[in-house]
Amino acid sequence: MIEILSNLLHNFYYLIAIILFVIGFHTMLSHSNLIKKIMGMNIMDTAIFLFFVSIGYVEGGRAPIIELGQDHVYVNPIPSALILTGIVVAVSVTAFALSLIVKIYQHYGTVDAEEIMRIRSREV
Amino acid sequence: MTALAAHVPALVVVNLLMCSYIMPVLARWKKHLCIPVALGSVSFSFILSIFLTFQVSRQGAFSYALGGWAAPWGIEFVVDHFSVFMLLTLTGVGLLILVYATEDLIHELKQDVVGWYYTLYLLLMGSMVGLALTNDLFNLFVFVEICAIASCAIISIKENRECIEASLKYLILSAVGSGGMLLGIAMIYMVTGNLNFTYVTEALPQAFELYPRNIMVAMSMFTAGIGVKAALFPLHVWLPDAHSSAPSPSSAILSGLVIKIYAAVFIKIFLRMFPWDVYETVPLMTIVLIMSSVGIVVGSMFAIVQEDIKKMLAYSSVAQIGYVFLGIGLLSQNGTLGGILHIFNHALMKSMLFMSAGAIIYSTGVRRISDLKGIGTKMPLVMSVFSIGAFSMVGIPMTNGFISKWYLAIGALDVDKPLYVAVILLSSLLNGVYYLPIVVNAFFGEGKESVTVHHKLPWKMTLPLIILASAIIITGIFPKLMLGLADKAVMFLLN
Amino acid sequence: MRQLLVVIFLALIANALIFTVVEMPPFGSPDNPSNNQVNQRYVEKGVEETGSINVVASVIMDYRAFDTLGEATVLFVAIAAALSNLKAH
Amino acid sequence: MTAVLTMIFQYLLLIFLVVCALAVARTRDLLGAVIIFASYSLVMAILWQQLEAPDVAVTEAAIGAGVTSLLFIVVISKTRRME
Amino acid sequence: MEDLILTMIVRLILPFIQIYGYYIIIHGHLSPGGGFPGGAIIGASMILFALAFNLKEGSNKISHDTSTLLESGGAFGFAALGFLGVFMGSNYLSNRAAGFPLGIPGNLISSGMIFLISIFIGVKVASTFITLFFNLVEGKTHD
Repeated sequence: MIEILSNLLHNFYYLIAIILFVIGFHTMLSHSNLIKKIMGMNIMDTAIFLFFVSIGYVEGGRAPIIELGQDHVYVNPIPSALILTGIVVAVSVTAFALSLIVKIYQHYGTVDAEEIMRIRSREV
Repeated sequence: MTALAAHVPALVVVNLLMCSYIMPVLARWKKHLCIPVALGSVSFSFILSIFLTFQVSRQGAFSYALGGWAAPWGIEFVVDHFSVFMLLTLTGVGLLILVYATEDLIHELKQDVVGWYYTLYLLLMGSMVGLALTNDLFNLFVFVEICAIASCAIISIKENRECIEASLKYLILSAVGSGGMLLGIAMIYMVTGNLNFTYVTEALPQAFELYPRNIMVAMSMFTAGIGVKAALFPLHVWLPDAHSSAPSPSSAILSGLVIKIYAAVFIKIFLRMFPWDVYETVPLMTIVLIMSSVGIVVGSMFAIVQEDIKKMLAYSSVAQIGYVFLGIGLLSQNGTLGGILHIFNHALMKSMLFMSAGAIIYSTGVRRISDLKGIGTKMPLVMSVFSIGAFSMVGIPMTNGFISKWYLAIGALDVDKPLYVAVILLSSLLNGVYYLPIVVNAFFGEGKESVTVHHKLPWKMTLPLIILASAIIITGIFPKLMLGLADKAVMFLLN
Repeated sequence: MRQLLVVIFLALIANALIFTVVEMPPFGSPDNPSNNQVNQRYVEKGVEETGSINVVASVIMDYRAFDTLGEATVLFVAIAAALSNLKAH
Repeated sequence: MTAVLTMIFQYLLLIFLVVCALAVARTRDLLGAVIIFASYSLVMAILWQQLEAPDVAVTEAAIGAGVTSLLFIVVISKTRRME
Repeated sequence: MEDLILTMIVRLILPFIQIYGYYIIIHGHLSPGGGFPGGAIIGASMILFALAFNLKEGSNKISHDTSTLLESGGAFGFAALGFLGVFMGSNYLSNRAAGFPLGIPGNLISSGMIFLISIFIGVKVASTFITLFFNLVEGKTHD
């Protein structure tokens, strides 16, 4: 038990990333407001990014900007490079989803998923 | 020429992407060039795929290092039998759908967004071709995202509130799927230190001993993420709305190709990247089998009660994607062969059925199945093509649907799981229940008020239908054509 | 009812993931499997091979430049999607 | 000593992240939620700076906290502010 | 409804924000940053300008034609740059092998293709965010 707890405390970054992932996922699933859903999606994505970046950290390492002629320990540059791409992907999805939400508001007069379902079932 | 020939794997993707980059400029200043450029770039990719097929059959699988950095350092494309099989399917069917779209879109979309449609179409094609070729996990993720956004966008482009709602639902669910995939990639990278499939495969057995939970979480994340995007049964909730409300060419490409490419990604990750002996300890493939067979039956049952023809076809896609996953889950040579063949066969059938449904809607404006009585005499060509597709869906011999079901059944018997043969037979019966009445009613039914044909079909809409229908018959009578390629693909995957 | 199901489902996921965290490679340790020859080469030879002293820049724009092309394409597809959607109505 | 202090600082920031995420989920006022989300992104950027990934930190501060929040605010101004 | 204090402050700080954005773009290979954050900062500064003054003036600063050209040009330029490698006998998107001069590491003009790609991406990102913002703002609220 104590070993599990100490492991969890040592891997605190991973733990928090997982908790954030679950919070974001919950926001996405259970909120009926569409804008809230997109915020939940962003929280979920940033949680994964935090997880990914903390994989690359090395104890006592420096940021991977090389000082020529010096012998330092540098952190792993690959996760940083991948996450740069990931952030842009997340903002692209967000932008498109928001433009869809604007259109939905114009057509239905609401941004609430349950209300939209009600409007649609009334039509049929 | 010989110098350029080495760069064909990159060219086949980049050509589509570059043509899509210039498409907004063309749509603004040189509108008449949009269609020729789009058609030209897709057919150029088709020619290049044929070239790659010959190259692979001559010299075996080869890889292309992008940026000149060899495998673990850079991104690499691998051209093998499976990827050229996917390439041929994608570019061939995609070209025919594009020919159909050039005429259909004038009727379905506003004039000023047609240019954007071609942009999105080319981006979708480019990302799918990239998915078929790439051998790098993160590159795969980037292409998956392009594919997801582009496929949502070609639904929401229609001016219709159902489309926007369906598109947003699809986008949110596929964002969840992408998140799951990225978490899976993070887990794999964490324990193997590589992103390239080949190197991950090498490092996995050792990693599985040290960190089994990581690998298990990664596997379930990949299954859930790809399952959402490929509409594997309990995760299919977005598909019927999205595929039925979209413009007809979008429905054709979404149902025919996009969900198939995710199945191909599933094959790449689970049959090529993970070593097969993992499945002896992890019951993943059993879960996939159960999900897919329930999907086959339930999807067919939902399709029976639909009144809208496109909605019926969409539910039928839920059932048919189950066949592909059934073939993967059987983990036998013939089963995998059947699954891979069904990717090609269903791409032909479903895109043709959606296009003929679109042609019916284009000329008569009728969407309800009960109103289609007696349409066979008005539109004999479209309805006979539709009948060929329907027969192939049911799996009547002489059509290609029969071939893939045959191999799936043999594969199920090979690994001693006769239950799944029963599932296949039951589903063929159910397919017959909802497809054959349409055909019978169309030719022999007497409608109360007969349907009127408003528009005559232009040749650009009938030509793809005829080509696809004859392809279904030809590959049904001479199965050796695609079977040879698919067989080599399976042999490659088994290694 | 639906809320309860969602909470149970999320609790299961969280449980599985947190138990994974316990077994993960320790945070920040230089002996982790992710610190292998790939990133050593990037750090050691990156300056010489790409001429950029920021290794992250040399990874995203040279070693893995195709990812960045894909990333630019994602931005492009996002704007094409948003504009086609906003202009269509 | 400084190492311990940095560690405590990082752990506090991580807990702050969880609090922010919960607040985003609970707040009924969408504009408030966006502002909390922007501060969440900024704290995330600081953490990435702590993890020696300055490139990601700069990008997150510019795109995650800046542009994303801007887009959210535009959309909220065009729709409803309360949930 | 132009606010005097707001417009004055924006006039004062706008050049600095823009210079910071350009700095981040062109120093992408020397310091943290690169095309993406730099482009986002420039885009955000233009949006700030548009918000502080009336929206009309801001959207006039960059017309639809220009933004279309910039977006397509940024991405197309990047993809076309890769073909130089093909013609120089190396693979697509290669840097040193394609004959780009690497220069002395640490100098501003160095690292060949990385420098050029940063600029293309900066242009693309900035124009993308500006276009997205204005299109979201301009769309009619009610039919």
